[in-house]
Amino acid sequence: MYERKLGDVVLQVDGISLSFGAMRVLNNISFNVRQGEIRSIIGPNGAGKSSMLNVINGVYHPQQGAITYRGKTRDLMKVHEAAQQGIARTFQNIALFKGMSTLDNIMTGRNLKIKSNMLQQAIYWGKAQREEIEHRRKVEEIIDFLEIQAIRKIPVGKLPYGMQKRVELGRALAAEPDLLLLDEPMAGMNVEEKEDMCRFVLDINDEFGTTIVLIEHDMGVVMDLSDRVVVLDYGLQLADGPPDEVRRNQAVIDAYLGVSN
Amino acid sequence: MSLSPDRKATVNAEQLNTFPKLLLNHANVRGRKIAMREKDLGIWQAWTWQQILDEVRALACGLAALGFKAGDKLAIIGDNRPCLYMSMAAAQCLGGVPVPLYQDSVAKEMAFVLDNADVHFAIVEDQEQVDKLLEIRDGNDAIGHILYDDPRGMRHYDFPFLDSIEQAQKLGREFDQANPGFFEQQAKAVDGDDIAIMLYTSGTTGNPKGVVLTYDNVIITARNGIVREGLTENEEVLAYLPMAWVGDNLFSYAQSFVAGFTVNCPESGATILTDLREIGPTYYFAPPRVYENMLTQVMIRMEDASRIKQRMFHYFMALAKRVGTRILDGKAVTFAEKLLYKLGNFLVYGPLRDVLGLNRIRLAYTAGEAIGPEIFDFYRSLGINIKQLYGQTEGMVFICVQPDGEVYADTVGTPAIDVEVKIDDNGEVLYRSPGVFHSYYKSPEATAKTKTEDGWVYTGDAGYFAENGHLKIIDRAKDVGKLLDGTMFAPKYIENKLKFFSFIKEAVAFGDRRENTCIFVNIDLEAVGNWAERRNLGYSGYVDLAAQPEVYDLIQECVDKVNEDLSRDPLLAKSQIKRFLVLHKELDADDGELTRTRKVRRSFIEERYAPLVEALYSDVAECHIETEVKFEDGRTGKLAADVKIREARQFTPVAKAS
Amino acid sequence: MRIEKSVIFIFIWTLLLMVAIPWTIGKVSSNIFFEWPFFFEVAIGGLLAGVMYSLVALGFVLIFKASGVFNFAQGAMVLFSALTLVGLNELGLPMWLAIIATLAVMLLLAVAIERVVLRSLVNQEHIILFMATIGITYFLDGFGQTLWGSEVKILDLGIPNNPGLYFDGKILINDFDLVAALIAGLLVIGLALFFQYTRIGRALRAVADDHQAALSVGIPLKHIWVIVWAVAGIVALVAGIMWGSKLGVQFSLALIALKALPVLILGGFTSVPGAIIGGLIIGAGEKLAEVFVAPLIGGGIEDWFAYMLALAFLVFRPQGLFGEKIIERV
Amino acid sequence: MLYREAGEFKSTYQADQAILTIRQDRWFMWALLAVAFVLIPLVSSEYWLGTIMLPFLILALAALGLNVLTGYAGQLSLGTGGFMATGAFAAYKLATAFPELNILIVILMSGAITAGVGLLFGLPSLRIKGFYLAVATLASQFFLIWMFNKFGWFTNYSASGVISAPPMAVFGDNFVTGPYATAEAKYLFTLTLVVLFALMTKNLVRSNIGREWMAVRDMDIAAEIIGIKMLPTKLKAFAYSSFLCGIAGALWAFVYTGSVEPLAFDVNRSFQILFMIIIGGLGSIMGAFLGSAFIVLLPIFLSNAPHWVGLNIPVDLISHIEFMVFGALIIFFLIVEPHGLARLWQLLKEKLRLWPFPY
Repeated sequence: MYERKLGDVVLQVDGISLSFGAMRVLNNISFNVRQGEIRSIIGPNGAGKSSMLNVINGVYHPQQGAITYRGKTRDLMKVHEAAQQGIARTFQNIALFKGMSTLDNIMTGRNLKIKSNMLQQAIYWGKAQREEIEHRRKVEEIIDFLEIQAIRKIPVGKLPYGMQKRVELGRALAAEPDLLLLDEPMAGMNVEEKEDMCRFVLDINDEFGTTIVLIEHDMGVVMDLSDRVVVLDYGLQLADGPPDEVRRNQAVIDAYLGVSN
Repeated sequence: MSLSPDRKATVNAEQLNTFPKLLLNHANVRGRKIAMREKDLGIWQAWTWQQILDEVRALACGLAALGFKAGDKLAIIGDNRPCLYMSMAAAQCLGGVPVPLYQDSVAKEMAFVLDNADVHFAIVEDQEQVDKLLEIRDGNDAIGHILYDDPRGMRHYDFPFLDSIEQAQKLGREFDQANPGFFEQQAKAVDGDDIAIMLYTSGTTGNPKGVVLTYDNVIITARNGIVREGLTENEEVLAYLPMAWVGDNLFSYAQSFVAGFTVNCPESGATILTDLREIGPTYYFAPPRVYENMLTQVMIRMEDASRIKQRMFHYFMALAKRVGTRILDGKAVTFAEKLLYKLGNFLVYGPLRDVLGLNRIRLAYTAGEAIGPEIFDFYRSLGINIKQLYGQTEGMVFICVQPDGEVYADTVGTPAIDVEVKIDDNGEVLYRSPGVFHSYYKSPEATAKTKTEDGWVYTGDAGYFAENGHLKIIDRAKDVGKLLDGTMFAPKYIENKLKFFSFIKEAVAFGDRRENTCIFVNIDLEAVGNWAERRNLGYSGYVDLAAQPEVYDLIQECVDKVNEDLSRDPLLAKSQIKRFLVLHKELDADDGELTRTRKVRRSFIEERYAPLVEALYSDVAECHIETEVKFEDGRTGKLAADVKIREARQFTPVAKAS
Repeated sequence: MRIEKSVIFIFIWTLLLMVAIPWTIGKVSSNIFFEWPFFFEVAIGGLLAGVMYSLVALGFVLIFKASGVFNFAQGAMVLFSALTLVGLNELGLPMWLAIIATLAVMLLLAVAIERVVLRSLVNQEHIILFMATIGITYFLDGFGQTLWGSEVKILDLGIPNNPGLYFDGKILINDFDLVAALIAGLLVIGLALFFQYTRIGRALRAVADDHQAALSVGIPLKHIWVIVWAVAGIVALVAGIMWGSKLGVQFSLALIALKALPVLILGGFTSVPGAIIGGLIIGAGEKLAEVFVAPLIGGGIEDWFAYMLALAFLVFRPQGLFGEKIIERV
Repeated sequence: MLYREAGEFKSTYQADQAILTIRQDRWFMWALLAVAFVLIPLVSSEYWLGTIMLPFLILALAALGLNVLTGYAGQLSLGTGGFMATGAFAAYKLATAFPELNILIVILMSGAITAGVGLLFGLPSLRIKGFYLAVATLASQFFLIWMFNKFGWFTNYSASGVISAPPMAVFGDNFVTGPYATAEAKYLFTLTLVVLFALMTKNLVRSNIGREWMAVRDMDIAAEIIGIKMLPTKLKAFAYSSFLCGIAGALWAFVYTGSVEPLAFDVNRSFQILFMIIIGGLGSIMGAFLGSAFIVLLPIFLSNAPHWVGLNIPVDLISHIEFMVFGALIIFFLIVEPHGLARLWQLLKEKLRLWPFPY
């Protein structure tokens, strides 16, 4: 009943090559991401998908190639800078702060937005407390959005896998990112959990207009969710385009669909 | 009997005879007092009576601006949310009639009600409900306006008739500016004999009927309830039962509006138990199954406790069973017992009540269907004042209530204030009360069938007054039959008694126009399965387990207990169970043996298993049977078994039939 | 093993600085005496002392490699073994027998530690195990002294302990240090061989990488632990004998553990060669600094110089010279 | 079993984020404070206040400091003693250089100075992690102690290298140091400071900075990816930790012993404090206090135990046995509850809240 329209390019990946010592992980990868789209990166295990995300948010530094984000071509950037530029992400194997509750994990996601200094926080009065409350409210909205009210105060270590994934998504959302990188958000989930997660991804993209880059194995999911898909295989870029087009691509069928699912 | 401290309310009861008037009154008598809470965004957001009034005012004006007029119906669909309760009030302030619907019913079911009630306006909770209405709407555009609370997911819905409550209220505030005094004038115009609300009862057969209730029905009954139980404006209740159900409307809306106490809405279905504990209501209402589930949870959790703890727990629960209820009813117990109970209260009862969130309860009701005596006694022995209540939508709930100190598991108490109850010749219970409904919407003949000229209502239940003057409900009147010797035969009553045993899942009693009562029993696979495992006797599946002689012994005990029970009952003593069998297959809705709401379809079963019934009334000890069954995947197959039949022990009646 | 360029680079720089700094100081400052033979004498003395440090550090490495446990008790084990040895000797056992007996005791200790401590703390966080070893330290210190008393004891193995002149009399080196270094060197080589060529040795190396691998070698983990702790015990004994006969057997022996720590982080927790190279660097560096730098800042710097030196290295190689690099995986 | 929580609901975030959210806990805390501030000074002897309560409180403060660094920010440090020494000597220099300064100011300033030093030695933590860092912190430990020994300036060239606190009063003639100070005054003064700093620390760890610390501890790379800068976060931990340790050192030198030499803060002190937080519980405010109580009382118990049972053993032997038992007990505790007394307390509390249910 309504048309998806893609904005202009926010992220441009140009001829990225990355290797650890002798091992070539990414080989001359180029694609772009448009404002407000859901962009998928697919490929068999070891295709270099996660490495691609790590390059995008500055954990790994590619030997060749350039990344242009919001018109600015980035030079060697520190890991924490990605967040400042509005890039948030989740991880393939959950990287939550085990010692903290759901609430605190998500609160931590807002660290960049908190302005009060250490002394104010030590006294926990005035600005510091105001901020705590104001951000708590924002976090509660996220908790509400992800429907995890029931686990609000539970230490994340005690949560089932699917829930942990949700909390991690919550932590990423807390930063109110423009660009959200999701590394296999549905890996190892049962059907309902997957459906929920899909709903959340769509709603995030829809409600907040967040641009999403997503790695996923489940072809069905990818085809339903994404506007455009990049296919990687052993560091090489096999295809790039709308789902149905990619689905028809022979190279992809051989390399990927042929192999798994 | 203490008078409601809300003197103002009782004194000028005459003037305060509608919700709009009550609301205005609360706003100036206790404008600062919390009227409603909702757990939202992690904390209990609160509305004072003044704030409620403001919200309602804005919404009412908004509705008016959208063209909602006196007499219009307003469909209300969603979980218990303050804004939905306020919507009710808003509609009523305009002389309109709220029609709450069951939020989990599917579009098709809703369609009927919406159409039958000529609904043009709807206020719903979220996208889920909106989508249903849209589905219903295309085709007929009867529903002129839909307002929703939670905008999530509807960013791209643009329909002229779809709007958020917020928007409507914004509109309303402007409208209010433009037409000062409109709201008051509208609100005051509403009067006691106007229609307050329409509640649809899901009849066991046919389409639901819209029960029309006037303000006098609702408010006088609510006030009587308050007066009888001495409720105050300081009660806390948790609103978690469907808004479309008369009980919720009485306890979470009407009585709150009359007494001015606080209604709390849980955060979500998943958090009800935690929310219950956080709020710790002082006034609580739940159908038996809720209490039942709670009890099962308790038992399951205790299973995993350490040995010592379990010992302690069971010891003190046994003690409580002995003395708890007596103490609660203010009967005499020995000093030692009292002391032990105090200790138990510190070690078990207190903590248990607290963990369940029932610690502050002053009054708890159960109604809707019969509650198992063990369950009932469990809670009372913990010192929770839970009482049975007998009521109907048609009578705005209250018909009979158990008075403090006279609480028995098997009766529903004495008539409530201003309620007259009588039993007609064929044992059906009739009542007359201020709560008696106005009519069934748009079906005078149905109304005439249930309600006599002089205001008596047929409950459709068979029952009688026990010696202690308490009403005892036996069964649905239409099910009650007679044995050949003329003894009253109440199948459901017997079936329920059997089902109170955790081992028995379903029971089917035969006896109408027969010489005695015989029954089919369906064992509860889980309960009996555990029982079997603990005695490590192996079984391959239901059929196998059901046939085990040990299981028969187990069921025999239950049946005998029921007979013993029946023998105490003057009317039913002669309808003791003669013979029984454990059915070789689970009764199943897919096979048409149960209704979708899991009620047994006796007649159907009777013919389906005719050979078995025959066998029951002959003197054979075993009978071979083959039955068609539907499997999960829809295939059908044959299930054959040799079903054993046993004699039940008979007890000599203790009381003379009166 | 592959040695990274950076390591060699750092290494060369270290040597250069070790020479350059004393030389320049000698040039600029009047009250510091610098002359090449003297420099070498100091340097060699340092290196020899360094070997002794390596010896203790080795104990740490073995255990850390095999069980990921940071064994703070190594020093205590040195003291304990020495005390036991001397004690038994005083009780009248001939030295050779006393040594064998002590070896047996150390083995017993290893078993006890595995049974009582490690087994019950298996897969706890590292810091917990670390604290446990500190507990062991206290226990051993107390236990040893309760058994054998706390007064200083002489341990004489008849190793010549007189200064000898070498390189036609230009350089003076203490024979004892030479012998000690020799023995230590032999032990180190022995261990290296043990690790390379014996099944157990390979197993031990395997455990370092991952425990499953170790199991596949076919030796149960608890045995491996007993073995490494026993080996560490033996190393401790040797160190105990050396240091003991140099300084006399007394509580202060326990403190040489503190000497070994900088060696450890400089070389890398998991590397045997690291422990050796580290020991040499620390030994030489410390001596040189003591002689050529300390006087300028009031002396007595041996408490901390080793640490500062190691710290300086860490800034360039956070995992020590030969420790494995940590790669962030997300 | 004792808890009655039904009906305790929160309608504001303030209430929901309060330190103690359960009413009964709040009562308990007030009672505890009342006992600490009123009862104990009234009933307990000079000996108890002077030689048990004081070191308990002061070491608890140091443990608090270390717990921030190690327990919350996950940076293992063995340099606590050095920082305490810094605090002590800074206080001494300040007090002797500016006799007119109020002791509160002296103590706070010495804390600040220590914070600076801590900042300096925290710098390597950016690159160095885990045990490497732990050993590296020993460098600060040894260096600082050596420094205070070596340079007379710190001790105002006293021959013995011992510094002793001049008599100082909080206000009027309420002396808390020197000969005129009563045990009560000392105790109350220390207690007040410790309580205040404990509260402050609690506030920090439940605020953003605390969450950043824990994030760095639990998974530094993830923390960095969500925008937490490693260096500032770690340095803040080092600074605040050393601030508390410095103040503890100053109190130790001035209020408790009155005169002290660098040796009082040697590496064993560092280990002692580390024990406190391990036994007490990493990442827990209460843990610091429990741990301190345990470590302070244990030796006293051990050294007196023989007398109670009527044995008399030569002193040096006793001290050796003490060592043994102490070591054994440490191990025992780690085996029983690796997460410390605080965890035990927490578990007990959970049990009580869920009673009679097991979970």
